Amino acid sequence: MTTPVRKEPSMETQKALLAGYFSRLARAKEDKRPVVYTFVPGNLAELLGAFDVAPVYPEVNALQSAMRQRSSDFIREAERAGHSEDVCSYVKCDLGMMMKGNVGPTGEVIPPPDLLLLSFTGCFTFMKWFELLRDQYDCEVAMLHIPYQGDGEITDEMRRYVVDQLQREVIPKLEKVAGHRLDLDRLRERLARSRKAEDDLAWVFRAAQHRPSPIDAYFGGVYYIGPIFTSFRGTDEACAYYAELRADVEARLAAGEGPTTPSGTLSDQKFRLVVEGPPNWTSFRDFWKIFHDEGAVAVASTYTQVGGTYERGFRHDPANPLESLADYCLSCYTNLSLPARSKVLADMVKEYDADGFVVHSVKSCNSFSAGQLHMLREVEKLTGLPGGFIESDLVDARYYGHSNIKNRIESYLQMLAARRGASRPTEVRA
Amino acid sequence: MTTSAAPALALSDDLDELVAEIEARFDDLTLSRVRAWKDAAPGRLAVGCLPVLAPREVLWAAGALPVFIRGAGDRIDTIRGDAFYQSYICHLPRSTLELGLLGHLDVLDGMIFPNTCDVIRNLSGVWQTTFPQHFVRFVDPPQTGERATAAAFLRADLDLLYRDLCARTGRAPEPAALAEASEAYAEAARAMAALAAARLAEPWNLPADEVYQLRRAGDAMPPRDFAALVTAYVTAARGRGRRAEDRIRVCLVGAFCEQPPVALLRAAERAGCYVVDDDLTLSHESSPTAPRRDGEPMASIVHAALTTPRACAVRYDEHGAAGATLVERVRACRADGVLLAAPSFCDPALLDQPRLTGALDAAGIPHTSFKYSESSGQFQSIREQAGTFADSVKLWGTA
Amino acid sequence: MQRLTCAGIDVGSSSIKVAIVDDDGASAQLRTTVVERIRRRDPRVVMRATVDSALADVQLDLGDLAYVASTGDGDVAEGVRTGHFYGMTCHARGGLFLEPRARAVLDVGALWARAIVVDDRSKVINSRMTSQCAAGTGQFIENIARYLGVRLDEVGPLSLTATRPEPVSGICAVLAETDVINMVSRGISTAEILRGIHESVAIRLAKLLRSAKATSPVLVTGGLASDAGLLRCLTERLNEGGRETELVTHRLSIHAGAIGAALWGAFRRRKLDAQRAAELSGPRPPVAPSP
Amino acid sequence: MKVFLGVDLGSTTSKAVLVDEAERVVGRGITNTRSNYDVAVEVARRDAITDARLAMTLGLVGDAGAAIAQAFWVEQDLLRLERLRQTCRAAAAATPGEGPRLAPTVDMILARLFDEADTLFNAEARTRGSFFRDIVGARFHALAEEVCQRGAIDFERLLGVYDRAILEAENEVIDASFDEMFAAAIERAGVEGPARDAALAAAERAGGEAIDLAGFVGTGYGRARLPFPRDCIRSEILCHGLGAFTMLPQTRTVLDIGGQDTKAIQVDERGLVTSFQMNDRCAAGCGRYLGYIADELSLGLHELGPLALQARRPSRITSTCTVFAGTEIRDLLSVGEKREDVLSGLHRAIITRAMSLLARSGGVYDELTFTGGVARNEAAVAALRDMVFTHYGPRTVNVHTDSIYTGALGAALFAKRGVPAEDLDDAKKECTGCSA
Ligand SMILES: Nc1ncnc2c1ncn2[C@@H]1O[C@H](COP(=O)(O)OP(=O)(O)O)[C@@H](O)[C@H]1O
Ligand SMILES: Nc1ncnc2c1ncn2[C@@H]1O[C@H](COP(=O)(O)OP(=O)(O)O)[C@@H](O)[C@H]1O
Ligand code: SF4
Ligand code: SF4
Ligand code: SF4
Repeated sequence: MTTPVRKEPSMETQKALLAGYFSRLARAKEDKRPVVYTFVPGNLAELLGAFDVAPVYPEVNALQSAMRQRSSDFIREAERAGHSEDVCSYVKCDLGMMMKGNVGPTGEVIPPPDLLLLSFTGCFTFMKWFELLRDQYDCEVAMLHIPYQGDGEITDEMRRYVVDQLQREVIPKLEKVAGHRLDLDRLRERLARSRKAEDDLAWVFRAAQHRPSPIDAYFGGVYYIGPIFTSFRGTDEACAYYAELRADVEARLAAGEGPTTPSGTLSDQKFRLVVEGPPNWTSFRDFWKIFHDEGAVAVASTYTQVGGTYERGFRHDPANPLESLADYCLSCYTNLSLPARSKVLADMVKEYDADGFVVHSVKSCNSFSAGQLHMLREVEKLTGLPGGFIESDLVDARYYGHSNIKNRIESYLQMLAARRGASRPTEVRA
Repeated sequence: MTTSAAPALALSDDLDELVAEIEARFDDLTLSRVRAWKDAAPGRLAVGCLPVLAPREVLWAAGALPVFIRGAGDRIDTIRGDAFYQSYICHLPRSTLELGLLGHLDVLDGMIFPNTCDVIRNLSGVWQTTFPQHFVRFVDPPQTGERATAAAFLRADLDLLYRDLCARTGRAPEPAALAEASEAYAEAARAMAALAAARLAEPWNLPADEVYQLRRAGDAMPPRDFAALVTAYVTAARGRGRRAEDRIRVCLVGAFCEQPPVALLRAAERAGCYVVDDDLTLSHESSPTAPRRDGEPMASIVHAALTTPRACAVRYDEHGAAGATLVERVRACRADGVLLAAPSFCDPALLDQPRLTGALDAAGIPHTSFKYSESSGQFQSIREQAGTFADSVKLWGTA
Repeated sequence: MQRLTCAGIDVGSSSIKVAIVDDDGASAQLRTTVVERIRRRDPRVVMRATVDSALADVQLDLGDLAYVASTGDGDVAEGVRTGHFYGMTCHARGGLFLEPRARAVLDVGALWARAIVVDDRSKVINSRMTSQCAAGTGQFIENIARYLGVRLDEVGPLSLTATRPEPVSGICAVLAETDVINMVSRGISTAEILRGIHESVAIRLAKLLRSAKATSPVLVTGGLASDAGLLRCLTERLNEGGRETELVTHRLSIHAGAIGAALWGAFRRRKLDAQRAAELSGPRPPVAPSP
Repeated sequence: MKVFLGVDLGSTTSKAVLVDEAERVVGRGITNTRSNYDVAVEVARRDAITDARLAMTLGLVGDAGAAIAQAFWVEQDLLRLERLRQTCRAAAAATPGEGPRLAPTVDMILARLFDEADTLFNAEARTRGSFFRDIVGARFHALAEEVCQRGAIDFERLLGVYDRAILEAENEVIDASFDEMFAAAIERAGVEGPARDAALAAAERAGGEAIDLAGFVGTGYGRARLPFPRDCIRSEILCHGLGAFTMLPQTRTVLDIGGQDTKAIQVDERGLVTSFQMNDRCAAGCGRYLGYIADELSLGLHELGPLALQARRPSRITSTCTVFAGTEIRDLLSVGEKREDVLSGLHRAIITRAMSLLARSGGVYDELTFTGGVARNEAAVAALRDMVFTHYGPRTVNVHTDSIYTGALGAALFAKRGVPAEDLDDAKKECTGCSA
């Protein structure tokens, strides 16, 4: 079913981008670049880029720590300092890292912030997180309140409100730490570059409509979104990366090949799945392997929409820079209402001709998880397909139960196979 | 106007009868009294409000009774509600859904979901699909403190809500009605302040479980009726003439969106504490005289919402003063210590705890903390903890 | 100061402990300790028998005692006790009486485990208690011992002889039994199984201590203090990663709660007497503590 | 006869079912999974084959059949009892210091057990689903108590001997020839004259037909450890769904409460699973919970249900943990609550958890089939009926007499339908535990 692991050019590029980011970050103070901490969903990368500040994404640090098996230590440290077992592990991982000297995932020290840009998109815990950070750093905080699309739409009031806050709160504070005024043209240039990369990324995700799918839109997808969800959006580097990625995928598509996975290329795809929810980072490869071993490929995922719904059609618009940033923040996946999220999932199942969908619920994240069981039922109703449900955590290894997840995934896929078998009697065995 | 009529509530001045009345109201999970209120006059609506910040004046002015929904505690088995939530999510949304699925909330015409946390935020979506007959509204009061942009946004939202509700009740969206509603709630708040003061002075006469159930009774009462009930209770309870026991005075602090079971309050008091202050029913605690701005009632309401009087975990702590505020409160009510309680799996409340305990430590105020769930039926560990805490304050004094 | 003879009754979920002390205000002396397992009998009856047997030891009557303090499930001692103190208060006091250097007390009983951080006056600074899951306490070990046909007092020594602990995956105190039975059939020695169980309990206890921010040295009290196998695993766990935590125990650890209660009883008696003396000249003081 | 085997290796019991080519059940076997998985599977499998053969034989016998069948199983249990006598002697001898004192007592108790064999191992015990271990254990217990009251022998010691001995005795596959046992059974049943000859002839005729194992599938909690090739393993969810659906074709919702897990399964009109939820790793709410409580109260498992049904005012049990519930009931009993009320509360507590799981899996559709060992408990069934009605309105709730075999039946059906012959040949080469 599989062939040996192959490295593709875009993978190397992605890795280099990330490494470059952390070493530039470590030099930020020498380079006299102000440091701004902010979050991935609703991050204002182009605006930060226009000010040439160095952004830090605490969630990215947390997930990188987890993939390097360091998160458990950090979480323990935060719990020792009085944090509850119950709360979001991203927060604890980040706080623990800070308590242990703020040494980042690459071993370089992450500089303290000059500004906490609390873009409060799609997650309430962000706010609590920054309250805790502010106690430690005693620096300027810019609070950007992104209203939730609770009633299912973005109203003019919401958009105006966000733009207003950008103008009166965020930009002035950035101007203060950066020491210069905003150059609107630079912002526009960046937005134009974002748009170009977004086009390529969306094309890559859409390629999963082919059979076999040349990509894995969940496990592979999280690598693809790395640059565009963080500081690289709006840069030439990102444009180059996405062009390269697209070329790689085009080549696989032409060759009729499936995605490259840590356990080899998955071309013999027995199940096409849509996945909801973030992955587990502490056992990322083992987690992926469960799907791989069953011949299951993710053809679409919602996690790859948390930092921008490009696959669903969102594009930055250089013509209306602030409105476009506002729309970007308002439209991130976790800022959608539950019925809207169910619809995204159902649409994905249909558009990508999936055999089923799996909800991965993580203990940490109320923003994602609270209501997922309801979504499961709703999507089942909308698509007529059964859904699978598994649970673990983002970066807290204690909550990842491999055999349990494996058992559930296997049972789920056998169930899909049995249903398929019932309509095609010769193929009872999956 | 029906809402401004004098209280129709006939109240006894006998304490036992009052307490029975309070308990009956607290236990009225099927909202039969709300139904009676609605039936008493045409055009009345009842709208459920989830914690914490619901625009109750706006509802009341439009002729809709705000009914605060704070889960069902340990009073029903959560069965179907559990189907909606994984084990690592707090209990409140489950029992709230269970109430809905059992038909107990059928009397409500709609539900308001204020942005309290991600769980309640998402519950609004669950509600939209599960109870399509309800008018469901999500309100997102800005967390940014009082800024012109925030006020304008909230104002637009509330204006719209007011107009929509009035369209349903058939009233004119008059500012005067808003002013009258604010006044009615101010009256309730004054009664609440008197209640707090009385308890502070003689906690042995106003036990925590009674005071709490009284406030919960107010969750589903017209504001002036509630004020009358509170006032009657305070008078009667003060006359109870109990003797003070050798107990310590504590503040009970938490997020208190999900409420602890009443038995937990009893367990804490029996373990040797007097609860002299708590933040159990947050939404009732607005300041007694809502600040008016240029005489324009909606502006006052918006202003009050943005400058919430009481710090709590689900509001952004703009000035980083949550700890200092708590220390002040403890000192103001001459408490010997603080019981920090938080619902299990409640991110806002639990993330706040280390910040609060840090401030208490710095101020030399003893404290202990525990988690609970509204449905827990076992208080052994809470009794142990509160008891040990009381023991140690008693044996060693405050420091 | 006058010497007071006081008793402490610790009503646990599996056994009842009684201690009698002489206290002269400055120092105290242990007169006797008695422990009796409840074994599905009426706790009130067991309590009374245990108290009587302790009194017989020192040849005193109930009436000779200056104060009888209950702790644990104190209601059981109604009719005998003078007053009540809470479990952690007593374990702290009794713990420091047994080991004055201790700065944390870990009480592991049949159903609960408590980590108690104390100062040198045995004041409780911080504490944590296990929740509603028995997967880390005495009953768990007891169940396993029963399945293995091992007497409780053999459990510790056996576990110490194990060389390769067998990890127990089923953390549940009830379901672990299946794992254990299966291990038996795979030919794994009793010692190794017990060691595996001890490891899994130790992980939980270490976590409890950490979350209470316990400081060294830690005195283990309660029934499991006599389980040397558990103590070894816990010591290893606590000192993982170079953290230096000294774990100590005492022959009378299981009596810490009862001893503490007796000592607090004496303390309270003096306080009440002083108040009574003052009463002659001043206003009425508050009533006795209400449990 | 061509047969297909389904094995459900559960956490507490191992079940085997044989179906023929018409998908009719021809044999069942069950044993408890206390100790060794391989042995448990092997015992269940052999029992199922023996059962099939016995059924075939008795089909030819006529009236005397029932008596012979009963005697047959008694014979089988006697073989194991003999093994137990040996292991008990060894265990007694190995008890440090006390060996010489214990041995005669142990021997005496076992002799009593042999005497009581006909009543001990009667048909009722079998239909109640009590296993050798439980039956013998309970009686040993009682006899030991009697003995210890009189003499100076330590009760705990005596039980210790039994606990060790039974482990070993159970861990053996007892090899016995069908024909010999059948002959002995005729003897035991007191069948004589022409009836005896007819029975012997039937055995000979039936013995002529080979039982040909044409396929097998394993499932259950311990399925990963079954000595079966991967292809012959099916998820227990699918097996329970199909099994329940086949027993009762109107089934749309299945609730299975086994020893260590609870499953709520929804199936469509073809018996295919559409959604499921599982609860595991915590004994609260599973069959083991009841077992634990039965131990606490010194009752037999089968006594719990009937007792609970006598309750008038069920107690409210708040502990979620099995162990804590154990203490809670002791507390409740000590403050004077009635045993039946407490038990009723416990059953309700279990079913409440199951109801949550059902809700989570999508609800309760008509009809609901309750399977697994706990479905044998009348009080659990009553509580389920009650709560289903409260929360979902009128629904049919089925409990099939064979419900404990649901998973194994599903597996056998998968074996019949699913695994093509050529694969099976391969499989047979790898498979050691199951070559017929
Ligand atoms: N020698 C021993 N070795 C191991 N465990 C023991 C020993 N003696 C008692 N225990 C355990 O200690 C527990 C009782 O401890 P105790 O502190 O008296 O509990 P409680 O106060 O809850 O009754 C029992 O569950 C038993 O398992
Ligand atoms: N005769 C009986 N009466 C009541 N309950 C029973 C009876 N037999 C078995 N049980 C219950 O069924 C459980 C075992 O169920 P089973 O479905 O065999 O589990 P598993 O498949 O996990 O082995 C036991 O734990 C017990 O609680
Ligand atoms: S709750 Fe979810 S979105 Fe929020 S910080 Fe945690 S992981 Fe991120
Ligand atoms: S209890 Fe906490 S987590 Fe739950 S709904 Fe309330 S604020 Fe949110
Ligand atoms: S896991 Fe076992 S010990 Fe823990 S709560 Fe569940 S039944 Fe109790």
